[in-house]
Amino acid sequence: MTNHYIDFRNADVILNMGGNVAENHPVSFKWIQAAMDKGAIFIHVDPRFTRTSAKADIFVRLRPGTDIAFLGGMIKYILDNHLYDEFYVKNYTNAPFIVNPKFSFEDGLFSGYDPTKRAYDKSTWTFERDENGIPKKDMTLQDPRCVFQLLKKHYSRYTLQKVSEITGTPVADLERVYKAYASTGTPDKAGTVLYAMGWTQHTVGTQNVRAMAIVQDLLGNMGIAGGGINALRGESNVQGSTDQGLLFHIIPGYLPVPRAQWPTLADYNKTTPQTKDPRSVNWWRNRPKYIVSFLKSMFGDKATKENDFGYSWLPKLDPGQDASWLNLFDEMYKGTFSGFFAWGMNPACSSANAGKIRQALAKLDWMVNVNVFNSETAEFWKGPGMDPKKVKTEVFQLPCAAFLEKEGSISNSGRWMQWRYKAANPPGEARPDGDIMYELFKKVRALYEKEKGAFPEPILNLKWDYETNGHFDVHKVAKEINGYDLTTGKLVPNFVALKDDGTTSCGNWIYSASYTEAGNMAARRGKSDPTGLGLYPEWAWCWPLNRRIIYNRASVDLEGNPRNPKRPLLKWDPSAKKWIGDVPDNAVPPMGTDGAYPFIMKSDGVASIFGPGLADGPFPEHYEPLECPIEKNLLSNQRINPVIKIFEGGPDTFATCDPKYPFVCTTYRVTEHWQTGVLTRWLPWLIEAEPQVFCELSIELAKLRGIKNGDRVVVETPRGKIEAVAIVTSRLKPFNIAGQTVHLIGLPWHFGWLHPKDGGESANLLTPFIGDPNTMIPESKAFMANVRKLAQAPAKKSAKS
Amino acid sequence: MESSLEKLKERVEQILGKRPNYKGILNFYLRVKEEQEKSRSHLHPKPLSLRKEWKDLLSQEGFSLIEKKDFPIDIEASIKLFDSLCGVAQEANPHLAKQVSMIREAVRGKRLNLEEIFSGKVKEEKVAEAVGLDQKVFTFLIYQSKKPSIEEGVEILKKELEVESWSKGDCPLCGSLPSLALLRGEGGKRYLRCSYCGFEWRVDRLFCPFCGNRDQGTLQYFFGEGEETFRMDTCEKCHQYLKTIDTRVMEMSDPELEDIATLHLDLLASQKGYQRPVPHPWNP
Amino acid sequence: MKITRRDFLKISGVTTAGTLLGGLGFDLKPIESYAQELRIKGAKETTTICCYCSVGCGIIVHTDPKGKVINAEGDPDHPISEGALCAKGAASYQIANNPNRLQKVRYRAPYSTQWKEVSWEWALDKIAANIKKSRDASFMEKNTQGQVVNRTNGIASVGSAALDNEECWLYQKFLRALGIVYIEHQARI
Amino acid sequence: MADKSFFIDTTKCTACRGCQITCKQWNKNPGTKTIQRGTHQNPSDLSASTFKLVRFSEVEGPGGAPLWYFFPDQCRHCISPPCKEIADGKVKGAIIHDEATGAVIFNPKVKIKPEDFKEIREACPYDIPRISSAGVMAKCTMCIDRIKEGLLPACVKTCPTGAMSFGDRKEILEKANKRLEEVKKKYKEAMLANPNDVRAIYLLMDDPKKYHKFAVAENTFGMTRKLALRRIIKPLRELSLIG
Repeated sequence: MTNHYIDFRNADVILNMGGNVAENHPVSFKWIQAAMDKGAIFIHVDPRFTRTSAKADIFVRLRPGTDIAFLGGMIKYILDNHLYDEFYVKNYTNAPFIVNPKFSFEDGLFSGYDPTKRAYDKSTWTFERDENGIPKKDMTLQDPRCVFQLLKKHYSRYTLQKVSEITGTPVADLERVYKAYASTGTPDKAGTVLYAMGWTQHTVGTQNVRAMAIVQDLLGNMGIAGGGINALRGESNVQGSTDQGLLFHIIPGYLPVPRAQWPTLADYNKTTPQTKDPRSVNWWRNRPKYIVSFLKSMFGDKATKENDFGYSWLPKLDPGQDASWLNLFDEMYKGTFSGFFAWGMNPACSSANAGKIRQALAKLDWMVNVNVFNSETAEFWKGPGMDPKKVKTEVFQLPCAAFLEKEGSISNSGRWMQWRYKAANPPGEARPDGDIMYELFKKVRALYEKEKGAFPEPILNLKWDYETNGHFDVHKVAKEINGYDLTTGKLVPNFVALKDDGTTSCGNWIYSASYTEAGNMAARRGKSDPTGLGLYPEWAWCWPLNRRIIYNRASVDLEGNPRNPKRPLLKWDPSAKKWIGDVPDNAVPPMGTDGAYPFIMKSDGVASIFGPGLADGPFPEHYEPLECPIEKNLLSNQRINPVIKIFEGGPDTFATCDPKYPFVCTTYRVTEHWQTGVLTRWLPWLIEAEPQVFCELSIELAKLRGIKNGDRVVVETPRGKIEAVAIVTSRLKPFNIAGQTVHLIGLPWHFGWLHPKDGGESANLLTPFIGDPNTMIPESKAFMANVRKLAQAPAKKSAKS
Repeated sequence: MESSLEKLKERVEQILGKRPNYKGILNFYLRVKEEQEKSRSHLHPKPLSLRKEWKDLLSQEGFSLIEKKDFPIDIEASIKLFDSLCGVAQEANPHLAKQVSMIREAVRGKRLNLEEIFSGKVKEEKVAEAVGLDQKVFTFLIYQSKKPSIEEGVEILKKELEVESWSKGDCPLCGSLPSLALLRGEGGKRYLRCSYCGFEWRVDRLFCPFCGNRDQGTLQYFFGEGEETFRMDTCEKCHQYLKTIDTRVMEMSDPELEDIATLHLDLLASQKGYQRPVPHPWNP
Repeated sequence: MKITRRDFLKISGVTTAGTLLGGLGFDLKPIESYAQELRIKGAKETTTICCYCSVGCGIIVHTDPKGKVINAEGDPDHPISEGALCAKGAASYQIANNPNRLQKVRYRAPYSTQWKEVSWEWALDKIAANIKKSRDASFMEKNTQGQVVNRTNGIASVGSAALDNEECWLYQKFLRALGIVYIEHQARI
Repeated sequence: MADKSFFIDTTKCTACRGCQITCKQWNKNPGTKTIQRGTHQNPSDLSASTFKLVRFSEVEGPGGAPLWYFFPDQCRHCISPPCKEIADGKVKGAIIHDEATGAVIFNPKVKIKPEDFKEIREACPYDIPRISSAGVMAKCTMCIDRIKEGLLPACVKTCPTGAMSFGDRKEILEKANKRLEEVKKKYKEAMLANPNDVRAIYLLMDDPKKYHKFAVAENTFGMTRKLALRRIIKPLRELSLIG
């Protein structure tokens, strides 16, 4: 989130799209309600009518996987009707920038496409620059090669009629939403968007979010109270676990992971983003300070200038290597790994094409699974279709403490880092995860000390001194993450103090300032709210630098006055030469008084309407899901995203326009359960309320298939089939897609064979093993399936057990 | 007003059904309430003029709006009520009876001038000492006689008060310490109830209002089995306690009544070595 | 708890004189005897943050002196949740009090049809040995192009958004020190 | 003890089902084994072990748009309970009307014949009475054991959104009417369900039938033909009893 949960109340229009906020983030709904009580409009755009829709002022349905068409139409509507915030667009975005004349877009493809590699050469996706290397601009936005005009041209094809044909949303509904949302294009109005996995779990997931970012840039909704792009993330600390670099491509603080083409620290530092524009802060220029301080936190005294601070001890990926989730399990399926940790995860139910994952687990020599309750992953070897006597995998199941049985911090979607105290003792022999990994590493190190082994340096030189009285001490790690001034031994006040000469350490620069000499900031419980906007600067702590709304200097004019005097987030005090309000997104003076552009994490300093960084194009373009109900993309001849990686053979099969799988299927969550259900299916109160897998389908489809409400049905895709109970509902309706009726079915993915015994199987046995080209997040929200009535009711015995 | 007295009677009955041990003191409580109720109907306190500086003092400096002595007291009504309460006390127990006869004697002998006491010219503690009265009993009777006036004052003052940001442990209205905490509302917000004027204000759930301690490790509570509505919040830093009533669990009655009816918890707290910073009004 | 002499006098004063006759002369003996019969339970409140979705609602957990959870409720002082909890948050009490919680380390040997309970010491020793074996066997110093990569190709990890920040950081440190590059978790799916 | 009532504001109900679960806990009713039956409503209906049930109702709104209503169903504790009138004619003491609170209580010590039960259930305009396999009738008790101790009913205590409240009838009626006024600004059809006849007063945003078949009593409140007949002859019966 660029903003935070309480900030919803500052919005005039709230759009929940690609999400189901009332059911999946129930308590945050109170802030939507607070906005509505003050007259805000709440819009829900979704394939299904949910508990969120029941509370919305406007509910509009669209076919899964057509969000870019929907939003592209909104961009066109805003441009055609001149509803954009002109000052904002000219000054705070790259709309005036002149694009490389060789850049082009034709029939669904951007310039530089190589069909054999299924990839783009992005060398033409650049800006024209002057002799000083600064992008050329046309502040009138008239130049046909400027971003603004290219944007206009790109979305000129997204007419209401065309969008309606693709999305299945009636034209009148489109216009209602466009009109309501575009009303926030004036400085005194704020529009916010709340999205979740309904946007990311697509082969165009990143571009779904990008399309909305363009809308927000056009309407001047970024960096303001009540605005922003707000991902409602799925788990309590998925923000934090991402921040801490538990992904193949980033190390803590979003630094790129080292690769083989950067053998030395100097080579790595050459990747530091550059700008020649003196008015661009380009905060990423500090990358060398952060990587060196990170290396010091990894290897302590052993990291010296002479040994490149231990840079060579970090593992390196091959150039271009993608070690993300789908590739990881594909490699596991091929037998690449002998060992595997599933730490607090249940991939046997949570991964796309879970059947493939279950087979892959059987190819390991050993697996360690740490969890609070038993799971389908821990017991995959005795799952359906498995013969334990033929499964070689050695499995260790380690019981861990639950959240209230240990101390530490988590970060919510609003980037608030909140401290949790230990309330209770873990049951039996269960231990906190931190203690487990701390002890385990000590044992590994002891083995390498004793027996040597392959490249022991990183293991032997690792700084691993986070204990007090022989026990793991979470405070010591929290301090390590904040960072130290190694010359004084004191905690650094924040990341501005970090250096690239080895005199500072910092485990994660964006968390620097969270645990300082002044104490543990995440544990704060102060309730003051000086701005009156609900920022609560003394409650817990928020990265970066306790800044509650990111890019907040975009909320002021060139002189530093709030553009919306009703909700002033920041104001420049010219006499004191300082900002008043939120922690400013960099303390430079306002742009009009020799200051800098507001988007400090972008090397050009402005918001990217033209976004050259992504794999699949600088402007979002509609492509059909990999599995889709129509033969042809109604906008171009590129039916699917041209750069997605397709896994072929074995368990990876797909079906498009296959009469065997005629219905669009989507997966989701319900209030009473969470994720694969490991933390909810074992709770009697929750399982009584939502006991079994269901399949929601429309009255029309039910009629077509002869299915009655409550019937047991089979849902199948080329990858698998599961049984479910039909919920025939008016909340789902068929779509009219260019004259063709397209039906939708939906399934929750909270279940698994282990418990309860008659609960049903994971919906992920059905989902396709295909990912977004930028993030590789699987397309679990739009795929093709069949639903039919189960021929025979299951034997009474199994129903009762 | 009658109906509220009825409700109190009903609640007392409920309590006695479970804890008959409280019969004596609760009957006394009801009689006191009855007299106060009667007095309230012909109360004419002098108008309270609120000075602007007071409000500034509150919002800027964190001082309470007024002090105890600033409450306008209807002296005539208080004297009358005092007399009625003496009548009630006389019948309550031998100790009170003896004290009442001593008080009456002193009044007759002009050694005790009630008007001076209620107008704040002399302190009741001093008078009690001079006359040789049980100070606890005498201050109790004086306070209960002033109570309708004080409550009337609170009604007027609380309209002037915006205490959203008041998070301190002492009363924003009169500066006294709390005698009780109440958990209330959908989220279990904690309110402190002033020991003197009965005003209630919202504070954080987890801190000791007496010493400001916020360390969760040293803040605990205890309760009696089957009485989860009442808990005794104890602080290991200052060894004091605050009785807390969870009003989300029960139909609201008079917190003062609940405080009396849980005197056993005060006894237990005292045995555990904790102190009540302001003495229990009905067991001083 | 340190009790000064003065405190002690006060306390004993209350427990002797006070138990017999209250300050207003009421006989408190019956109340005293009620107090002695009452079963007293001690408890403590601890603030934490809900483990489910990413809103970050505050929870107050009530525990008895043995560290057992007796109640969990919304934290009214939390600025986001203001004391509210959804069905899952409200049910989190059942995470702590649940007979199905994993309480023992379990081991499943290759081709075995069942679990065996083992000790932490045994399990961690064996896992450490497995890690070393897999790492040594699959460690790659240079890739096929001859570039230095110093990585362990034979081990992968997924997890976890359910860990605390400090654990996440420690875990990535642990994995990267071992040379593991296949590091993923819920954020990807 | 004063006459008591519930106020159940369905505009605030999010179907979290906290009341449904807490009711079971307090009344020591077993968590029943449920299955998915084509609705999110679970268990399917009130029963001798489910006194409180959140009903989910999907209906068509204006222009075919779906609406989804939530109705936490329970005994209304009628001012003049028809179930009792019938039961009194069958087994004296089977149903007790607590004078102090107004609670209508099924006596757990009294067994009822199936045919008698059928009549009693039919008399209830809200279809509340249920019977256990042992022939004992069961339903919401108003948590009489709790309220006699000054505690709130368990469902009221647990409700996180403030949809449920409980107290003296006069105050509850005031509260309900005040809230109705507010809600009417947004939902013109909003109404209180039989506020003068029951002690569990529901605020509904829309036509009661859209919530639940028995959300509100028909005009002939509680009047089956048999009951009407019984009412006519009742004075005589009572006279004869005295005589």
